[in-house]
Amino acid sequence: MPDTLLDVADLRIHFPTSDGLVKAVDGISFSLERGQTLGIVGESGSGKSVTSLGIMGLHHGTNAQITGHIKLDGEELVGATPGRVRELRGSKMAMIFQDPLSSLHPYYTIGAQIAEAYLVHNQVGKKVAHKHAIDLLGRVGIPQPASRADDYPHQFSGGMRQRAMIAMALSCDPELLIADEPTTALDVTVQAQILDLIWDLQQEYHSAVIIITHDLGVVAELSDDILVMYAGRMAEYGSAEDTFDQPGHPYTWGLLASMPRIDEARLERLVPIKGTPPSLINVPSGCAFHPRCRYAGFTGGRSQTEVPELREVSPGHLAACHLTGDQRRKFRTELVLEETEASTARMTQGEA
Amino acid sequence: MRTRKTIGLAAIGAAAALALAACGGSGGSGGSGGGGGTATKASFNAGVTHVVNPSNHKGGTLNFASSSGIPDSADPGNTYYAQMWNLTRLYAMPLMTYASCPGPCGLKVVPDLATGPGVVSNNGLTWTYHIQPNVHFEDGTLVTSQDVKYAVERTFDRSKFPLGPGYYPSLLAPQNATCAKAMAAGKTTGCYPGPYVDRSKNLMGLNAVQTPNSTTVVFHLAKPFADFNYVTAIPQSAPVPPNKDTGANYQLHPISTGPYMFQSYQINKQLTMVPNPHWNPATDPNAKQLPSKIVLTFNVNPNDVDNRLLAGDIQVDLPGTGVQAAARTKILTSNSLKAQSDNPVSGFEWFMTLNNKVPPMNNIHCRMAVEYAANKTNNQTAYGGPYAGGTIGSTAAPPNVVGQKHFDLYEATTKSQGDLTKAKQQLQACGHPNGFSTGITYRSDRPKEVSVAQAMQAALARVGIKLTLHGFPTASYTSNFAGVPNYVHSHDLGITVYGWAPDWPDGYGEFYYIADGAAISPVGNTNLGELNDPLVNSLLGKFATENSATVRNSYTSQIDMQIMKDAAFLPIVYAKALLYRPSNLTNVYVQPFYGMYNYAVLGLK
Amino acid sequence: MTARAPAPHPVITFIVRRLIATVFLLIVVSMITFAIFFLLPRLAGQTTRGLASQYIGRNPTPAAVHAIEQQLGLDAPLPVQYGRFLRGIVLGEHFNAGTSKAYCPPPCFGYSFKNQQPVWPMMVSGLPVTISLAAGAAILWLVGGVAIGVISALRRGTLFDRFSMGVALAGVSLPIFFTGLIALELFSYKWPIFPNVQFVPFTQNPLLWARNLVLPWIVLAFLYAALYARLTRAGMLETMSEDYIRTARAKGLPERTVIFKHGLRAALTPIVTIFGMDIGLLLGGAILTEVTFSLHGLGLFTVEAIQNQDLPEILGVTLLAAFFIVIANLVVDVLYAVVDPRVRR
Amino acid sequence: MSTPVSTAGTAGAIGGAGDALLEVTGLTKHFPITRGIIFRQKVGAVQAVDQVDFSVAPGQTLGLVGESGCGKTTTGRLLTRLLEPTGGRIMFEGRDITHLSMGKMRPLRRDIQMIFQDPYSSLNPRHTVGGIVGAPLRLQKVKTEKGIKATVQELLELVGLNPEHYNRYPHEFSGGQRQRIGIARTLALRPKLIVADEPVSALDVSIQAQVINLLEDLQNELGLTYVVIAHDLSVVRHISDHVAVMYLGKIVELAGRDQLYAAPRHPYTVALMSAVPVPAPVRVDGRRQRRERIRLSGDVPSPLNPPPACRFHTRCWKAQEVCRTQEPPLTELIPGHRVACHFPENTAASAE
Repeated sequence: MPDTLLDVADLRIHFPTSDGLVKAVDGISFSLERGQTLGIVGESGSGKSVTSLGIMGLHHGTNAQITGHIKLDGEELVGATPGRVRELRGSKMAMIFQDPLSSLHPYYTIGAQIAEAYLVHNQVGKKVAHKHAIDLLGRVGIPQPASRADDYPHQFSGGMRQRAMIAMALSCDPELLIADEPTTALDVTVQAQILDLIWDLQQEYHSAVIIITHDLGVVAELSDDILVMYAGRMAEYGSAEDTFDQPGHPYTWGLLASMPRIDEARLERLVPIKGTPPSLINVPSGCAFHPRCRYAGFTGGRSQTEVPELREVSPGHLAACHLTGDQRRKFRTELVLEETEASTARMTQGEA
Repeated sequence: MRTRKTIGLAAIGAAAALALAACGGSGGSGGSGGGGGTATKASFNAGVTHVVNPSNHKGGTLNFASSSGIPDSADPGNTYYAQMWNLTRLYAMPLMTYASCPGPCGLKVVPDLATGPGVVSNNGLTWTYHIQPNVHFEDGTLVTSQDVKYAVERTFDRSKFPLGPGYYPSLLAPQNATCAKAMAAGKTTGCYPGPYVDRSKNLMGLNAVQTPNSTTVVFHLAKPFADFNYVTAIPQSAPVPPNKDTGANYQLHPISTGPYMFQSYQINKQLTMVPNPHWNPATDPNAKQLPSKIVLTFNVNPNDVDNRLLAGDIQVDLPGTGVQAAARTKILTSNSLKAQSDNPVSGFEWFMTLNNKVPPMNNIHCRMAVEYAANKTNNQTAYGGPYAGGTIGSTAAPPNVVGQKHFDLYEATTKSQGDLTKAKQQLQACGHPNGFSTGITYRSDRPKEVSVAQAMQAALARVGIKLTLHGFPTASYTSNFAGVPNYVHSHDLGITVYGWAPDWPDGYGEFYYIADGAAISPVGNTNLGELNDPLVNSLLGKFATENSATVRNSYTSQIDMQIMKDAAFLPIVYAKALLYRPSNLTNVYVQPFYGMYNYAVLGLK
Repeated sequence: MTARAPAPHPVITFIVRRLIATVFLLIVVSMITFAIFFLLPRLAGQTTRGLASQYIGRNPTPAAVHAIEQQLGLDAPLPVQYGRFLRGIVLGEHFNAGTSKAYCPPPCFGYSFKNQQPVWPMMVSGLPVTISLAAGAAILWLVGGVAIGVISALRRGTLFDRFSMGVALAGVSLPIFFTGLIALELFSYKWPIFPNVQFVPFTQNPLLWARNLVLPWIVLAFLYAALYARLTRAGMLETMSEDYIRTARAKGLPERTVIFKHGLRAALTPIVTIFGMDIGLLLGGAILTEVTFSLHGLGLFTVEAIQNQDLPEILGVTLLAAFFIVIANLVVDVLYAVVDPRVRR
Repeated sequence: MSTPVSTAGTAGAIGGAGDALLEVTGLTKHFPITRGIIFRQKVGAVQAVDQVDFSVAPGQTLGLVGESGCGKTTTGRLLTRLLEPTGGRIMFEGRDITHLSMGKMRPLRRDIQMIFQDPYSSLNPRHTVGGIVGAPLRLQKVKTEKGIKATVQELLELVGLNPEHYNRYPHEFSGGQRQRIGIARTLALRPKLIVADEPVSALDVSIQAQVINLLEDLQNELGLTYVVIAHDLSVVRHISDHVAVMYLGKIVELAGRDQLYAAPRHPYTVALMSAVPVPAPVRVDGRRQRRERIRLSGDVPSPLNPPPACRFHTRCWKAQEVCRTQEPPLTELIPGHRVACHFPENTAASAE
């Protein structure tokens, strides 16, 4: 593994509350090389955002209990002083957020907010910082950056705001860029522009990118590797190709089957996952997914309450599921057939 | 016109103890503020009968405070409050004034600016006063009879000076025939309009007052009026120099003839007085010039007034209506504090009128039923009990009216809870054996009157009389409701809660406006029970020409008795107030006519 | 996206429009007030005669009532009276019949029935007291309240937070006449640290001015500081959970910068609004404080006016209060536009 | 699948107005913009919806799709008469309801109902589920055979909620369940037409599928007619029989679902579809590749001052002079497929 930038091992982030211990992140491990993109996929409450904030050290000041390891370029961040993490934040690692409007301060100009990020990590004057900000705005594709730098966030359109956020994140040439649902609040055509921008900038800076999203389409377009999270745990981790072509976890199957798709006419009837995501205070015993899994009975002889370990389903492709390889192949085939049947059934009904 | 209105009241005075003391004590020695009265050491009610801490020590700042502003005006020509009549003696010398002495002696009028009482001639139509020739204004100018005439002229301008009494325009001879005719019709066409309008036109002046020389003032009356010395004892007769008169703004700096003069005055905030260098003690035996400064602070939080009083920061509570409940408890429960307090009769009487015109109360037996059924103890409690409220009353006049005698026709003091048996007998006689319904009016912004109305409602219910409560705001009580007979009749308002203090302490001053049939008027009525008893009317008429004190006193008690026989009044209390006198205050005593400490003679240790 | 409007500058347009609206608003307020005090009594059956006789000593003779009616112009139709009132504000007004007139110079807010004085100078003389009281208290409560609120928000759940919020609750709940009397009893009588609370003009003796106002300031400020502490705390808690605070932290800004530059700045915006409103509405608090401490400002003036049912005084003080409220609102709106760029349009 | 339905409202309406449950002609909504110091003058108008024609046959679903600001939500509010149209005509069951007064509209509110996007904010947190779902019945004073409670419980069962939960409060439910509550409330009055504004966009992927299936099942069971407003082209594809694509207040393309997705004609539709990320990674030699897509530049212009003639010409790669001067009418290029473009795409290819 050459050039590993980020190495996360057995990361756990727990929050004690009056209702009980919330295990928002419970044993996450992955690594990321420079120039590579990791997509983290999951539904709300799966712990994907908590993970990213944990890497950025943004749980400081809350009652979060963080264990495990986060090594950024070999430097351990878990247990590092808040001051040190703050120095790295914004310079070596940067982050952009879902809603660019609420993520920008409404009272300061775009230029000032970008310059501020540059000033805090570099010994330069305000003028230099402002010029740098204009420069960055130009780089992320804002027309007339010199005058737009003096605008306030509300004077920007949604796409431009996200560009400005990206410019801010890039102000100190970070080696790691975390994008948390960067396009969820945007229209499709604008989303395409932003995804292109992130792609281009990654090529240019050779930085490592973590993209966090619930949209399987977005991760498929951008990611080299994909990590599927469920209830704070890893469900599946592997290359994008493996994950989409031979998904190893019934949860991933469910996600793919329940998604309406624009490119395929085959899914006339969606196959939803039954039930709802679990509360993190009361995570189901054993495999957290088992109440919603139609194959929950097949534990390969293991106890119902045993938490399935991450196992290789193919080289470099991990899934946390009790199913054996054969069972997996069999059920997957059945599922695809069922989807087709469901479609057919509906068509028949519709004509009747 | 009479009465000083409202709470400020507190007039007269002598306590019950006083009434026992024989009249005519030290007689003529009106000037003896400090020396004349008997001195005594501090004890409860000592100030009612004696001068406490007599002293002629000069210096110090005398501090007054009031929880409101000056209730009407600091202009002696435009004030109707006892506290102001008392206070103005510090800067104004009317022709006559009340003798500065405690006890019954203080109910006498004595010459002040005048050299003697008015001399009557021309069948009682002409009153002549001579004024002291060597009294000066604060600027050194000599006071002349012209200045007195001018002061009287001012009172004719009712739009500038609406607040003072209106005796001169109604008693003095009309300016001319047109005016005489107009006055008969209740109008003022052709009458003297006051100096401001008049002097700008033709300088004709007020014909009814003549000044044959600089020390003589002659008043020509329309009809004889034997009480005229009392009228000239009202501060309105204090001289005003015409060239210093600033109309409505004169209140900001009245030109002093008394021991003190205004240094600064901000309405509703503060008044500071300093010694008048041109005042001569020899010409003004009724006042003293002891403190080197007098400061009056207005609109002080009522509880704060008491706190400051007890702490010695201030010496006098200007209105003289007594301390608040909190301080009252403190004083009455401490022997040392109680010894520094007095509980005089204020001169006010609180009562209810029982209407003579509203059925079935037009039947005397129904009125008597109310008299008997009322619970006088509860009524007294409604007014604050024996110390803050007063003594239960049984007569129409309070004890500090000269000539008043004690009697009790309806067992007010003997069966103070009420006599239900007799009440029922009267109801029987009235033809309503099971009771009747009527309304009671009171001032809804006065908690005491609200309480007494409720007490009456409960008391009368015991004999089946149903009272409905009708509260009205003080400001429009007589102008729009209780004082408008048409309104009273159409709303069946048989009982009216009211109070009265006379403009001077005799039967005429006490009764004319509240009991004479001639005083009933369609708006702003003060004879609220609409009593029109020929005997009462004729006795009141005789006051005008009767000069014998003995006869006048007998009129007073006869009228009082007749009113009560008519069951026209239901007395509540002879009002009392608990006054506190700080130990460093000298020459302190209750001036009986004002019912509060005499402000003209106070000094500091 | 803002419409980049052509001239005039939007903020100026905004201010001009608000100023014009303010004038209209004041006229409407004056009409309503005028109607309440002069029209309603008539509708309720009060006669002009009855009204006039309230301003005379007892037992008014018809002649005296008539004289008052004429002096005050009560016999004229109401619109005429209102017109006179407005004209008086601009041009001044002559009162009284005959040639010797009481002149009430502009701005003439009427002529007090009871005190026989023009209303305006009497109100003006109370202004320094009320302004001194308000200004001192405002500074005290703003600084104190915001500071406590910020600390409470940042140390949520600590002893300090619970204690100060408990005190704040008490402050919001306790009426001024209660806290005021307690303060007087304790610090003016029992331990005379601040004896003899009396107003001394600032120009006369600044030290005494401040010393004598300390108790009223504290009492008045206590009420508001409590409110502001709670507001600031709530505002800070809300702001500190905003996305842009997370962004600021993600930039690597020091925590102090995050709190003060990004957090407090935004949390203060609603405080500024409320502060402006409170300044305008302060007369209410000033009344209680001035009554409690016997300070002769506008508050006591108002009480006196109401006690005497002196309509011109009540009308004048109502208008003045409305004026302050409207002006305060205007200032707040302008401030808001300065503080929050989103409002500038 | 389904039989073709009438697609456009005007002269070309297939089958005549009598067949359509809802028919909209020339529907227009302008929001005035005022300016001025004292007297506010109207200086312009946001042309939120401009001359929109369509119709929906009973039992069918029309999808309205477009980016933010295209006027789709305004159109929905006009249909339910939450907004007063500036111009045009709305016919419901052959009756002109364009300018019906509130009072006359009231009985029609039973027939036309709306589902909102945010299941959190559209339910009153202080009312029980029973109260919320039963409210329309009480408001409209509907007589129910078995009483309101039984009716409400039936409705809850119909949308897949436990009828026992009648007395619970909204906060006790998950997002998907809340949207079901919203749907149950909508169904209480047995409406004929439901306008659903972004019914699933606030929901997690796995829950989206459940709600989409529910909507489809209810349509089959109760014969409902839907107008579904959504920005997600995949969702619209799944749920609609016909799809109208809107851009800056205008319908630019209107066709049967399969026709449209198979061969979009308007360049904007083409760009929109190509911008949607597809959950199928593109790999060449094991390295991720950027998917080919049409990249639109810039933002959507302001509806306050829309470009003249063809509103899309400022961003269209095919735009020529005529596009700037002449507005292309919405014409039926092939039966059942209307496009407003001078230079439509996919013309040579046959549509299926």
